[in-house]
Amino acid sequence: MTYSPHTDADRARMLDAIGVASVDDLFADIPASVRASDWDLPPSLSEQEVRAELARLAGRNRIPDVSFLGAGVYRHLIPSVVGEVIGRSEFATAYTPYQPEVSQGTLQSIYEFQSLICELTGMEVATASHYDGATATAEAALMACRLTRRSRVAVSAGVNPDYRRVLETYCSGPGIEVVTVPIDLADGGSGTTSLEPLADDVACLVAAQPNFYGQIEPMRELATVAHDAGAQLVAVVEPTSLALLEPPGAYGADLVAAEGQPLGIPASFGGPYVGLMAARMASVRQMPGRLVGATRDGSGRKGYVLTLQAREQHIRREKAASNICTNQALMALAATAYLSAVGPQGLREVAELSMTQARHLVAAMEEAGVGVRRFGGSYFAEVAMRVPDAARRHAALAEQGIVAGYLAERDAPEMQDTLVLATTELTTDDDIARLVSALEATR
Amino acid sequence: MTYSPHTDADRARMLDAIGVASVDDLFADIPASVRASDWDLPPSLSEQEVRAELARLAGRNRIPDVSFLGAGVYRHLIPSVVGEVIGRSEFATAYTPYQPEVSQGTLQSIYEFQSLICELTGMEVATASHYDGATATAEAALMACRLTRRSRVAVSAGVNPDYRRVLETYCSGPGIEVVTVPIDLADGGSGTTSLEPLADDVACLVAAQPNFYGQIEPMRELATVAHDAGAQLVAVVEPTSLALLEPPGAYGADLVAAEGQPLGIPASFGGPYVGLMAARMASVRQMPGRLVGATRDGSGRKGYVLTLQAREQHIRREKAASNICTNQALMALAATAYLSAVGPQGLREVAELSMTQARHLVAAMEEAGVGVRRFGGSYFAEVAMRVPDAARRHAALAEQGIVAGYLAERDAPEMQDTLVLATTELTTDDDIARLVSALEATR
Amino acid sequence: MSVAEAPASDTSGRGSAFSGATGGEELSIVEPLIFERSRAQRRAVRFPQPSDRARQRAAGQPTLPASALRQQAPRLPEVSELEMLRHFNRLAHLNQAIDLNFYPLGSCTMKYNPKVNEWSARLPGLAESHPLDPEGLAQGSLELMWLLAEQLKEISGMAAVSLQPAAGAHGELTGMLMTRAYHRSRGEGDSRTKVLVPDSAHGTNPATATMVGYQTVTIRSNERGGIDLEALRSALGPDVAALMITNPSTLGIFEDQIDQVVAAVHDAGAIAYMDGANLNAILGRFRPGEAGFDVMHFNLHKTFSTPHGGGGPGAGPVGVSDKLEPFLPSPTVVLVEGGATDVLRNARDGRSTPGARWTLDDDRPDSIGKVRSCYGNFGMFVRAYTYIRSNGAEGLRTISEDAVLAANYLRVRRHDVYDLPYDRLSKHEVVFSGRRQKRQHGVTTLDIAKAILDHGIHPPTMYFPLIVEEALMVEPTETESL
Amino acid sequence: MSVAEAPASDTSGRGSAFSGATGGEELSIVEPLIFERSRAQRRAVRFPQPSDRARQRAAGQPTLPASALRQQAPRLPEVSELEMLRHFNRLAHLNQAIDLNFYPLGSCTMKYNPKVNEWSARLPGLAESHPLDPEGLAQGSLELMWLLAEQLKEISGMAAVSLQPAAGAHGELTGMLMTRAYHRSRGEGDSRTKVLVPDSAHGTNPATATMVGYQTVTIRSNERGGIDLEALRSALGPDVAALMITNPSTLGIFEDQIDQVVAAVHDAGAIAYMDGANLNAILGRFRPGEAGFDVMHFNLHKTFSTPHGGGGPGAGPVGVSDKLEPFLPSPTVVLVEGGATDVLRNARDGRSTPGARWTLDDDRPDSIGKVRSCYGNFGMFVRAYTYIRSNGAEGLRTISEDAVLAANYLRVRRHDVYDLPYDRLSKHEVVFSGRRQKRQHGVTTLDIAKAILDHGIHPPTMYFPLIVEEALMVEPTETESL
Ligand SMILES: Cc1ncc(COP(=O)(O)O)c(C=O)c1O
Ligand SMILES: Cc1ncc(COP(=O)(O)O)c(C=O)c1O
Repeated sequence: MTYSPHTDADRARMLDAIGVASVDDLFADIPASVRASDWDLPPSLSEQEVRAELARLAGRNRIPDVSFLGAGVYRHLIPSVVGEVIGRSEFATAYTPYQPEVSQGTLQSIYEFQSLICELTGMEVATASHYDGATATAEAALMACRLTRRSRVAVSAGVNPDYRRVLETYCSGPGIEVVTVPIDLADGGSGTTSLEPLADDVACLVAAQPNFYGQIEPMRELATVAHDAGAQLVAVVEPTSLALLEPPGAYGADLVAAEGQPLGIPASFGGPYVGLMAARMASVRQMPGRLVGATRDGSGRKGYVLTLQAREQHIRREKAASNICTNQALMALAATAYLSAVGPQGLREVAELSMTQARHLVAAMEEAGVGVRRFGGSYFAEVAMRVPDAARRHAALAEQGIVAGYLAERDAPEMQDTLVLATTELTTDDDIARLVSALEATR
Repeated sequence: MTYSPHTDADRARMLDAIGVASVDDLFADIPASVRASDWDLPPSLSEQEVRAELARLAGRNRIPDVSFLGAGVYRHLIPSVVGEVIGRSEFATAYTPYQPEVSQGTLQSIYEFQSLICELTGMEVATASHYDGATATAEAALMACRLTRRSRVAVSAGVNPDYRRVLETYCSGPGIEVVTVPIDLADGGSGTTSLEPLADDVACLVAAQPNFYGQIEPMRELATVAHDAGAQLVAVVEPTSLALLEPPGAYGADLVAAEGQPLGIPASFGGPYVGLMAARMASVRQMPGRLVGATRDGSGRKGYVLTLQAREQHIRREKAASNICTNQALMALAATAYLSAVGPQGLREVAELSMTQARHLVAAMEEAGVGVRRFGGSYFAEVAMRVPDAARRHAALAEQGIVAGYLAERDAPEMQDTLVLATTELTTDDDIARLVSALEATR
Repeated sequence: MSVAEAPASDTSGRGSAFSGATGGEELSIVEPLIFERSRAQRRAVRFPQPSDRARQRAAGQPTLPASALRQQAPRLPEVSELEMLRHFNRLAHLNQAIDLNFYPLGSCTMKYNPKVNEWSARLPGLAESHPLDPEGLAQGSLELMWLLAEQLKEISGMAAVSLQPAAGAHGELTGMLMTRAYHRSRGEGDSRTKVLVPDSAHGTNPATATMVGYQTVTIRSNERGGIDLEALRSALGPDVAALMITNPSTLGIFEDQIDQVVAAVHDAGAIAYMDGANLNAILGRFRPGEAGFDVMHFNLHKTFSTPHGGGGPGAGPVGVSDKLEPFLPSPTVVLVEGGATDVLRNARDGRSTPGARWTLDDDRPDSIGKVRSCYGNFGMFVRAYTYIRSNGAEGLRTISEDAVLAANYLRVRRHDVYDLPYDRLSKHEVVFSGRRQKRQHGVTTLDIAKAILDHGIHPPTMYFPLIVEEALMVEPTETESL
Repeated sequence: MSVAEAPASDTSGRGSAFSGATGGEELSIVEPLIFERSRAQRRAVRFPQPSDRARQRAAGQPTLPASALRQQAPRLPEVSELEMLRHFNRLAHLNQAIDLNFYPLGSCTMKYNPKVNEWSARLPGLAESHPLDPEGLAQGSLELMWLLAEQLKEISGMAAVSLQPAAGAHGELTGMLMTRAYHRSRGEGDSRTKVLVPDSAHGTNPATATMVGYQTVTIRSNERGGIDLEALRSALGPDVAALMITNPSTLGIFEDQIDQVVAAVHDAGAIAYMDGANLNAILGRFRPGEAGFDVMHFNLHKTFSTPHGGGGPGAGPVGVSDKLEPFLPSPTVVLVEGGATDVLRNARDGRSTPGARWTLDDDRPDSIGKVRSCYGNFGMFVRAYTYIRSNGAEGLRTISEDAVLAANYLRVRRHDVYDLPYDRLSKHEVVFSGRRQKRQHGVTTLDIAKAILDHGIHPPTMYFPLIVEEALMVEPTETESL
């Protein structure tokens, strides 16, 4: 089956109007030498069959009963009302709002998205939107290079390893070198980024707050380190933490990048998510991606349009700030709906409850003697715990449907026997009790 | 929590405007002697907590892996597009379309619903809508009494037992006597309604096509039996079967009642469903329930309005044809969307595939020696099978998550050791194989 | 659009439906009928073919007798999935709805229908549960129904509740059938033939009385909008089966002599029925059971906020006092293993009770029988249960406080503009009269409604209750902001 | 509304957002900003309080350092759930969308997005699956990705596919990074610095070249709208890294010298990149891999019909020939236990293969690395897989046939009205020119678009491709009926 409405009579009518005998004639422009040979694809399925097939695949995944896995993707409540908003087909089945007369819904909601991200980050301008937190980070670093006209990027080892890999790949394009600024990974150490001075040819310092291990970084000091070298500070942040943590705009960040997934977007095995980016107004002309602005129409009514398009590929082509075109608009709408639904008080409750449960978890693990904090200092809602024989126990618990966080040695060999455990407002006391007793049982 | 938007400041402002000191003053009109004492209800829950509680309850049900249960409620495919339509909040959060200017969506869709039901049934006018098939049947019988000015109702024992019980209850109101017309339940018998003449004070004969045991009734003959007694024929039909079976309008039915659940509505433990009713135009003024008509507005544009409201309780009060007010409009929309999505060809495919699988099932059971058809004659997509020790085996299979249809002796003691098994287009060959081997294993 | 009453004969699109598409000349937002979009052979949803094995095995079995076959396929529309969807989406855009704007339709409690309720109703464990599944597979559904009934008992003060009725009017029917069964059980079935109904009552009340074979006697209201106690007392007698009273009334007024009303009814040996459609105003403030009512119905879809669906579905559970309990519709959900207190405490904490078991009790010899197939509009129970648990004990009280605040606020704010025939405390709604506007300016309530429409707001209920001239019945509910 | 370019400085509502609600005097359909609906203390969604036990245990743990705390809460809107919902519902009503009407935006393949795809994407087993879950818990996700990649290989004739890129442009970036890695591996990394791009190309092509550090050289089109072979040949040389060609092109034309184009590129030692955005026209008719392309991207959201979401998400998988395979982004999904043929056959029949196991292979030393976190826009893979399985081998061919039929039908039907700069067979779309209208009547393409708007239809793409004066680019797709 297809979703084509055409009956054979319709097809005959069209062929007739076109003046060809058969549909094959419409493909006569494909040179014979390169015409497709037959393919081997499965036959069509009716709706009930295709649903059975997808249910089969979904059933081959096992959603853990208890999970402390975060590492950049967090299981938060997605209020039902958020699903209702992004499920509306007027949003879902429209495209890029080039035509403002018939796209005010999309345009205004993007404008609100930008405003919300500015509020959260304390920055002056936010784009809408990037593929994910990793590419937003990479594009922010490239932007810093354009702004400073430098071509080295320093990145803290406390930034999500996936982001660092993407940054490497993006930088390899224009031949920008990426240097890693270490963090103190020693057992009992600070778990935060080194404050050593940077070389003065560095375009930016990329650092994460909280960092990959959940640790609170001294962002103000890192800003000074960056600025002393004439570099920009790119702050990679976790959006729910900004209910409590100082906004990057206040501690001197020049650019902000973030993964928007925690704001009402399901884990969905890695995407679609939404990358957030914010900057100072002075840098706006070097920003990659879409921007919507408020304006007035001929009769003075307020309206919204795509603005500053002269940065974009469809106008500037090879001189564009980025090649990004299709982005993650519907996911930006999810974040907009989420932030509107939870409000300042709700976001604070999310952050506080997530933090409380992280501390509850640490206390419970330490009490039971199944793990101790690896670092000093403070943390947000994810925490690195030293757990003897972590790899084996992590695997054993997975068999029982319990995911004991992220195994740190996957990316950092010096982090053996360390689990990075995330909590959110959905983490129950019971989850913590089950994890602890499962760890006890595998001692 | 509540969904109230009012802050304490809002409340103070309202109290102030009203000129009272506290909200308690607004309840001063409740006599002290009857003021509510304290109640014992659980505390409020946040969205995540209430979802956990509902997930708990849903988890306490077990949806069978394999089910041949029908008995009036059928598990058909509900195309995704049907869910999309009835999920639109412009339909879901509107109410009775008293105000046509802001209700054309609801009104036109009801008009289409009525037209579709007329098409399916071959009748001239259809209402929108009744609580379910049982109450539609009862209201149709009462209507027949009004039309014939008689006060006895004859009902075939082949009508769904639940419908017969509801009919009894409704008839007990105005003191109408219900007499049962037997069906031939003998092993190897016809399984259809007796063609004995009816007494001449009977207002109507209520008979089902197919009947509760899936058997095809001689509706034309039953119409003659009814008409010979000056009575009306109330045909109770299953809507998907009307893709293939003669429409009641063609065999002389005066009134039609049906359960609309098979048309895109989930089983949902018994409701909400939608009752269908159709009649001849000559009887329209005695019809209970809502009707929408086409009209033109002042400037000649087509539009739709509630019509013939002088039958209804809000106009006629104690002289109304029924007390029905809120009905099952959104479920009528589901049926409208369903019939539009499947079309004549799709409905035919549903009916044919359901029938084929019923026959496949019978053959497989007979081949394996686990059951034989109880009746002669033909059947639609539900079939009465004689299975030794049926009650024990039905219970044993249920433990394994296999529901072996409906145990006929629940309602008809003479039907011991009989399972009534339903198939639909969702019944797979594998389902049949699993049922047969489970029955074999419990021999 | 201003519309006249439609010609009675055109209630089906069959006549014109297949005469071809409407011409493309005239541009308008009007959406053609789905039939007009039809084209032969066009398809949306398809189904699989039977397997060869199924076909072979089926071959030996009886087909349908030729005499039972239809001659012509039903002329359902033939459209693509996209055409079908666009059609209904465009129709949707022609509706006003709570989710778009203020919808103060009086007597209908058009408040916000929380989306989490929809989430619950769609849980496959509930939505796919067959009503006749063996009880061992359906304990979750049964527990939910039992819990909801317990909550409704606690909210209303009634001794027992049946969830079976599908709407308010259906609850009325159920209640009045029980009333008759009760009188019959006492040998007064034939002597008590009248039902008293105040003149402000909703049309379903007298219509229900008729359906049960009773004669309606209308009781006039007094000048304060309450029931005229003298008129009531003189109408009461050994021929009266029941009084059906709506409280708060359709005037938005609490019957402040309710204690005397119930006493008078009981003195006459009649049944006191409360139409609980307007419960939204009195949660936690007044419990009909405590005030002596024998039977009442809930409009679950109103008070407990299930979406009204353009005219339904709803749910109309009935609550009864001990004296009517034996007559409740059958079956009822009963807890047969485990203690009620344990179950309630555990459910409060979100836990199942080990060993608890429910069954459907269909062995109720005095029952009026069934009023609906299965057990009622279960999907609405799921939503109402979600709503009650979300709001909780305190939240339910706040609902009524805020609904009453809003109605009174509207009353005082619009007091200067419209006449207020009964200028008393409002409960869920306030009923204005447009008589002054009509007399002084020739502006009718209908004209006012059309003007309200132009603001994108759904007009209030009009010309009801019948005892108010040019009535405008405004129910703001607790979910509209200032 | 006719709008001017917005002032650059106002891209955030912060300035005015909290200055209070817009006055009620002026009636208009314009919806205020969500910030303007805000009122202090108003709430929608709430969260639970931590338990006493959690609070006690947490008490001994470090809090956040005061220096890291924010001084003022972010000024997010404070609205009720109903206000929030109405706001977005009303905004939705200001949009045009495929689900409402014809949306022939050229180059965007705005076809019907089947609702069953959404059903699939919402299956909890998929939607709630964490990307870093242990592989043993995620075999369903891995199998789905593997199957989809196999299908894309079969459709395109490419040797290997990576699903990682999040959109078409991201696929281009990935492809060009691989191109560079390839040349580097041959010691030509520094010498090949140019990328050839036809003048009809989409802006993302040259922009991509720049992001990879290449210099763009524009190749002019010939008078038939194809690439000028002479110009191409003379531009090719040892300094050229690749040709990026869109086929069918943005003119809706199939490059009928494609065999010679690819040969010329290969002769020069360069990489042949195909922008597959317009694959919707050639399914089953042309496979880039068979024609010798080294790398291509798919616009999954276009050809395989995932909803465009007002500007995304999309997905831009890349297919490569064997020679580029080592450079694909890491990780890739590999089947490590069980045979591919078995798995494909079983999946065709809706069955799992006992013992089959997939893993994420991240040990790819020549890989360009990661271009995105995790594995790509998985939710789009679910939809595309559903779509491919629904349509099947035959259906996919029909898609292209009907899409091409529709485009050619439009071409001949509007031929008299508009100029057709390249009057040849159309593929997915047809590009008209409004130059005649402009010259003769002073009516610009923009004016025409506005007139189309008045019919409730979304206008075609305008003023693109750049080489057509007053271009009107119409892509009807296969899902619009006559
Ligand atoms: C006071 C009153 N009683 C009864 C009813 C009937 O309820 P339902 O429409 O649910 O049948 C209504 C409904 O509007 C009502 O307002
Ligand atoms: C021809 C062509 N190439 C590339 C792209 C870029 O794809 P995306 O928007 O998915 O990044 C587009 C998108 O419109 C296109 O039409």
